Amino acid sequence: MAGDTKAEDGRDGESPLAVERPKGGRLQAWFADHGRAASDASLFVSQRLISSFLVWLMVGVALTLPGLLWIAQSNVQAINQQWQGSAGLTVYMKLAASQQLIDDMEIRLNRETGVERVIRTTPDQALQELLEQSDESAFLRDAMAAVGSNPLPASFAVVLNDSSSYLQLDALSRKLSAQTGVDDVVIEMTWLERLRDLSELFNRLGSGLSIMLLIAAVLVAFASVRLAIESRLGELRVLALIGATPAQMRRPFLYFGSAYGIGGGVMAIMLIAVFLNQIEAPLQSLLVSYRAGIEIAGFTPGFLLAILLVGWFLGVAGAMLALFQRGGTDKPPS
Amino acid sequence: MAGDTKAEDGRDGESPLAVERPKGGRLQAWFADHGRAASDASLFVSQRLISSFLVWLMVGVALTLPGLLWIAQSNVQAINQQWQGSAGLTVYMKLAASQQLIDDMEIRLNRETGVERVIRTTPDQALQELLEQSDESAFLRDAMAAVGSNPLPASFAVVLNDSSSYLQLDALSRKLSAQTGVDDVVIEMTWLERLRDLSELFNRLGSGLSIMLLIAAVLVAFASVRLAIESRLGELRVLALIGATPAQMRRPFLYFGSAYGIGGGVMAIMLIAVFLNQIEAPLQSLLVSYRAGIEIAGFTPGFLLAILLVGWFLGVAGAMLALFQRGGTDKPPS
Amino acid sequence: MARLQLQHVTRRFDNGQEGLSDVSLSIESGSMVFLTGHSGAGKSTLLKMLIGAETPTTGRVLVDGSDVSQLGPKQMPWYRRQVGIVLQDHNLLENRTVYDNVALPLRITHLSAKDIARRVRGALSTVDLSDKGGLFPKHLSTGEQQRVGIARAVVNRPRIILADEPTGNLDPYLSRQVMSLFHQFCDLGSTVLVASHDIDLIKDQGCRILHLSQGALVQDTAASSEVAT
Amino acid sequence: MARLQLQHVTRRFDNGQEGLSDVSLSIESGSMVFLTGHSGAGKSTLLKMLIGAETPTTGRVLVDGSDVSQLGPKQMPWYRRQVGIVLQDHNLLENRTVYDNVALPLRITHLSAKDIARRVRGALSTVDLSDKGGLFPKHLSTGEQQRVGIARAVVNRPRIILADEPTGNLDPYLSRQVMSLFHQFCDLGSTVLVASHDIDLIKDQGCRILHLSQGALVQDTAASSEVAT
Ligand SMILES: Nc1ncnc2c1ncn2[C@@H]1O[C@H](COP(=O)(O)OP(=O)(O)OP(=O)(O)O)[C@@H](O)[C@H]1O
Ligand SMILES: Nc1ncnc2c1ncn2[C@@H]1O[C@H](COP(=O)(O)OP(=O)(O)OP(=O)(O)O)[C@@H](O)[C@H]1O
Ligand SMILES: [Mg+2]
Ligand SMILES: [Mg+2]
Repeated sequence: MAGDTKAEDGRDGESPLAVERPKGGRLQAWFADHGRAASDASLFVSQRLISSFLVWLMVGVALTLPGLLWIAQSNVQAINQQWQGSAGLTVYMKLAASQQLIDDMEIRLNRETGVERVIRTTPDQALQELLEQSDESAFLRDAMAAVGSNPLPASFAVVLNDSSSYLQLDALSRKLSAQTGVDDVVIEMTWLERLRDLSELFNRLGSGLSIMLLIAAVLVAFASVRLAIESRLGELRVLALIGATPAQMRRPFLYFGSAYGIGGGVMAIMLIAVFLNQIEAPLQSLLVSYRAGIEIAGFTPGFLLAILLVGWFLGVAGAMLALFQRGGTDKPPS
Repeated sequence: MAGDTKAEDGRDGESPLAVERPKGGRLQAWFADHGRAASDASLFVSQRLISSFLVWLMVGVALTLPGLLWIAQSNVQAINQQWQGSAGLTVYMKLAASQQLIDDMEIRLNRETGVERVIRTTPDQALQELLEQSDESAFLRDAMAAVGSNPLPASFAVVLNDSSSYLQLDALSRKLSAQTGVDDVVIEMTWLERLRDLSELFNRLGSGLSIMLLIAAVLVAFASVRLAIESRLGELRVLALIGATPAQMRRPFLYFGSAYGIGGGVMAIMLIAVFLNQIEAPLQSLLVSYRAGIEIAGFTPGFLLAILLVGWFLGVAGAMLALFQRGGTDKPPS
Repeated sequence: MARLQLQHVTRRFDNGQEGLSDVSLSIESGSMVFLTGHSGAGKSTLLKMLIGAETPTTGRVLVDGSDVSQLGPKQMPWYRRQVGIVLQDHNLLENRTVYDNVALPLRITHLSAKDIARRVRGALSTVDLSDKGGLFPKHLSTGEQQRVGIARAVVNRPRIILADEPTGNLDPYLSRQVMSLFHQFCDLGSTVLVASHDIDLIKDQGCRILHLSQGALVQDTAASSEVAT
Repeated sequence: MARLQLQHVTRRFDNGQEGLSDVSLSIESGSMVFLTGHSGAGKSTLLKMLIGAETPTTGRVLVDGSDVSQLGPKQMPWYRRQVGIVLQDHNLLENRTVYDNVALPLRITHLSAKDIARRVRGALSTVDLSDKGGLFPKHLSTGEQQRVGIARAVVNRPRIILADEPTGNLDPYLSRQVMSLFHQFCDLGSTVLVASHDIDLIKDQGCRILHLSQGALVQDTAASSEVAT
């Protein structure tokens, strides 16, 4: 046959039993192998653009949900803090308290740890507010004038800073109550109570959702990567037979996993960005009505990097799992 | 060889070319075929319990999220209504208004459509409340006594029932303002405003999430069913060659899809139940603090049936898609 | 009872290669004919035409006068149930036992379980595999897999038998047994077309031999005469 | 240069079937030996033992004195690179071209692209497939696929060639060419073991013939003598 002579050509004098040594060093061979696996993977992915896109979309959607949850929770925390920031007490002075005592109290309050801001309300200001609240202010004003003295006490609104806990608030309240000249200390509780409920809701919702979404993300990523590389798993048997090392057999799958995982991460980032953009306006308006103007927190470069890393990890883990499910790399083919 | 005589046996006198006719009617054959496909599917599923469980879990998680979203949205609607129910107006009568006019107004308000409850506050009660708000009530009381007349007007808190909209509230407010003896009508706006923001947030969140979750559910269901039946798709070529009809080839896949889809639906129902159970307590407490005690709505038999049906549909659709992706049932094998 | 005809059949593949070029032939109903030719001559392509798994680029493939490539999705399954086919790769379902593989063509025709069992056992014993019915294909040797494929092709007592290298993995003794099985079916009226490269085996059968070369029919040796080598 | 030995090798499968029973044999380095026997005799099982794809239930499989089943995951790949194997099912990678399939064993040894191209072209022309390098396996006839497998087995100039029915789908002319290819490698020092049922072809080669029957070695015919039928 035509090849008989050519076969001799091809052998160019070497013994057919000469053991092949990699040209160049080990490192060079290693790089060459990686290069081949990477280009093989990109070829494989680009030849199946539609199904690769579906894999990216699936992994992306799977990552989007935990990502959004994370952003939601970090924002709730931020809101928590803002709300705690606006928590505080009102210190009502005795009517009999002297101006000196009131001034001392203001200084004292300002020195108290954890206090953000102290707003003093003089009896006149208090009366003014009362009159504004009532619809018959003229009458009331007349009444006050007749009495000849302002029946309202001086008071201080004390705003605590972000880090102060409810316990601190309570302790401060009790300490202040004991001061001379202080009639009453009222803790502004409503927001705190709501906040506690809301936090608990978010926590329960969060842990339930987190677990489910994480399971979903892992399963979806694994399943879709597995599906995408399924057709390649049959090669393992042949590769093992011709003497490929386990590392050589794993390599293309690591690249497939990376390609699908990182692609999914990019997709997730795009989805999250679009989503946040959509809800930013109504969220802002809601938060403003809660007196807590706030930026959406958490969509930081670190977060994006984390999404990419998680995607990459899931993709590679999915590929490895598929690989080892298929009987490992060094199992003898049958 | 041993079989030569047996082959003759097996033929028991018939011509080998006799065309085979189903014993029994067409319907019986059809049932037999379905029975075979169903038992084949249950065998296939039960032989791979772990991977079947994974498929159920994936489809289940995929269905859980849109299911929860649906429940959340139907509950937000319920809360909307409750909040609208607690919305209302306060009608302040003129100080000069006669007792007769005030009584008439109370009767009139009670007759107004959409009004749930009318709470009358006499000037004395109003003064009492004002005094309670102030810490120096004794002084204030003395002042009032000195003036000799109560500067506060009678007022009515009007609570509208659940179904009344903001527009109705507004119309009512304008109508009442025009009445004789009415000084001012104040709409309690705060909740309404918050509600509007919250609704909008939920809507945007909802439509974004809905789209993503639906895409995710469909993709996940398809991908996992496809993955599960992948190994069986190779049979199509052989089955086509030996003369199986397209319907016969499709049938096992319909059963696989059903088994995985309905199983996923059951899993979703379990997950949703656990989840709702987890968040019920904190949610109750939150809603109570919003003055709107409420049961979690939406977890009805109809909802459960819908989840099962959607799961079943997705499973079957996934199987069919996989089938037709593989070149359809009547494409000639190559 | 089934006359096979090719009229000027050409099959050109996507890459321009011609699998068959202008092949015309006619095989009488109830006859047994061999198809030979070197590797890549087009034997498998020709057999696939007859089962509707390949369609001619030009020309017509007729079975009992009707065009196979014109059969609709409703008729094709019914036609294929009349044909027993042995492919070159064994084509067994991996997750069914040997027994179930052989039973497949009977199951889709709604025979009673008793009839199926009797026929499958008969077919398996015909190819010397009575004791392997419960095994899965991957536990068989290649020759055994090939014989399962042969059993599946004949279990339905087909009007037409198309066999592509049915003895490629069989020893001379088993090869002769398979040939005699085909002869039996031929005697009962089936039309049998066997593609094979085993010239010695073919010559012994004394049947008509069609020679393909590079897609063309180059020689047609009548029954019971010697083939020129 | 590579001596193959089996010492009391038995292979019992999970279902109790014995693929090989107490087989002892020794094949000299640089010799060419045929393995024959009826379908299911254990030929493939024996070849798989030598490549480490089957492990003996009892007994030892030695290559140049070292036990194949004792090779660790590090050593096995290096051993397998010295062996060219042709399996009964073709084992080509479906989504690589013929050229890339044949190049596989060279790629994993980090040869330069130029050397690879030269060798692959040489191997393909040896099996008469120079013009099919760019095609995918599914576009080849079965015999052509088998020849690609042969080209892949020899492209690496292996010290040991194990071939399982390499000519099952080849016509007599090509079969003889493949045999002469193996002879060339044998002459250059490779140890060649070919399983085949084609008695006529085997007899012509004048090599030692091992006869298996139901897993046992029943006959060992020395080189250049006639086999008893
Ligand atoms: N899908 C395809 N695309 C391109 N070429 C093809 C295709 N299928 C077959 N061929 C080519 O058509 C020719 C005939 O193939 P066929 O399988 O009919 O040969 P054969 O006679 O059966 O050979 P063998 O004895 O090796 O089985 C071969 O050269 C093959 O390469
Ligand atoms: N994994 C397995 N489990 C059970 N039995 C097996 C298994 N593998 C092979 N066998 C049996 O072992 C016997 C020997 O098989 P082997 O493949 O070695 O035969 P062979 O000589 O190559 O036959 P052929 O010529 O048909 O290829 C056969 O009877 C086969 O059924
Ligand atoms: Mg062929
Ligand atoms: Mg074998």
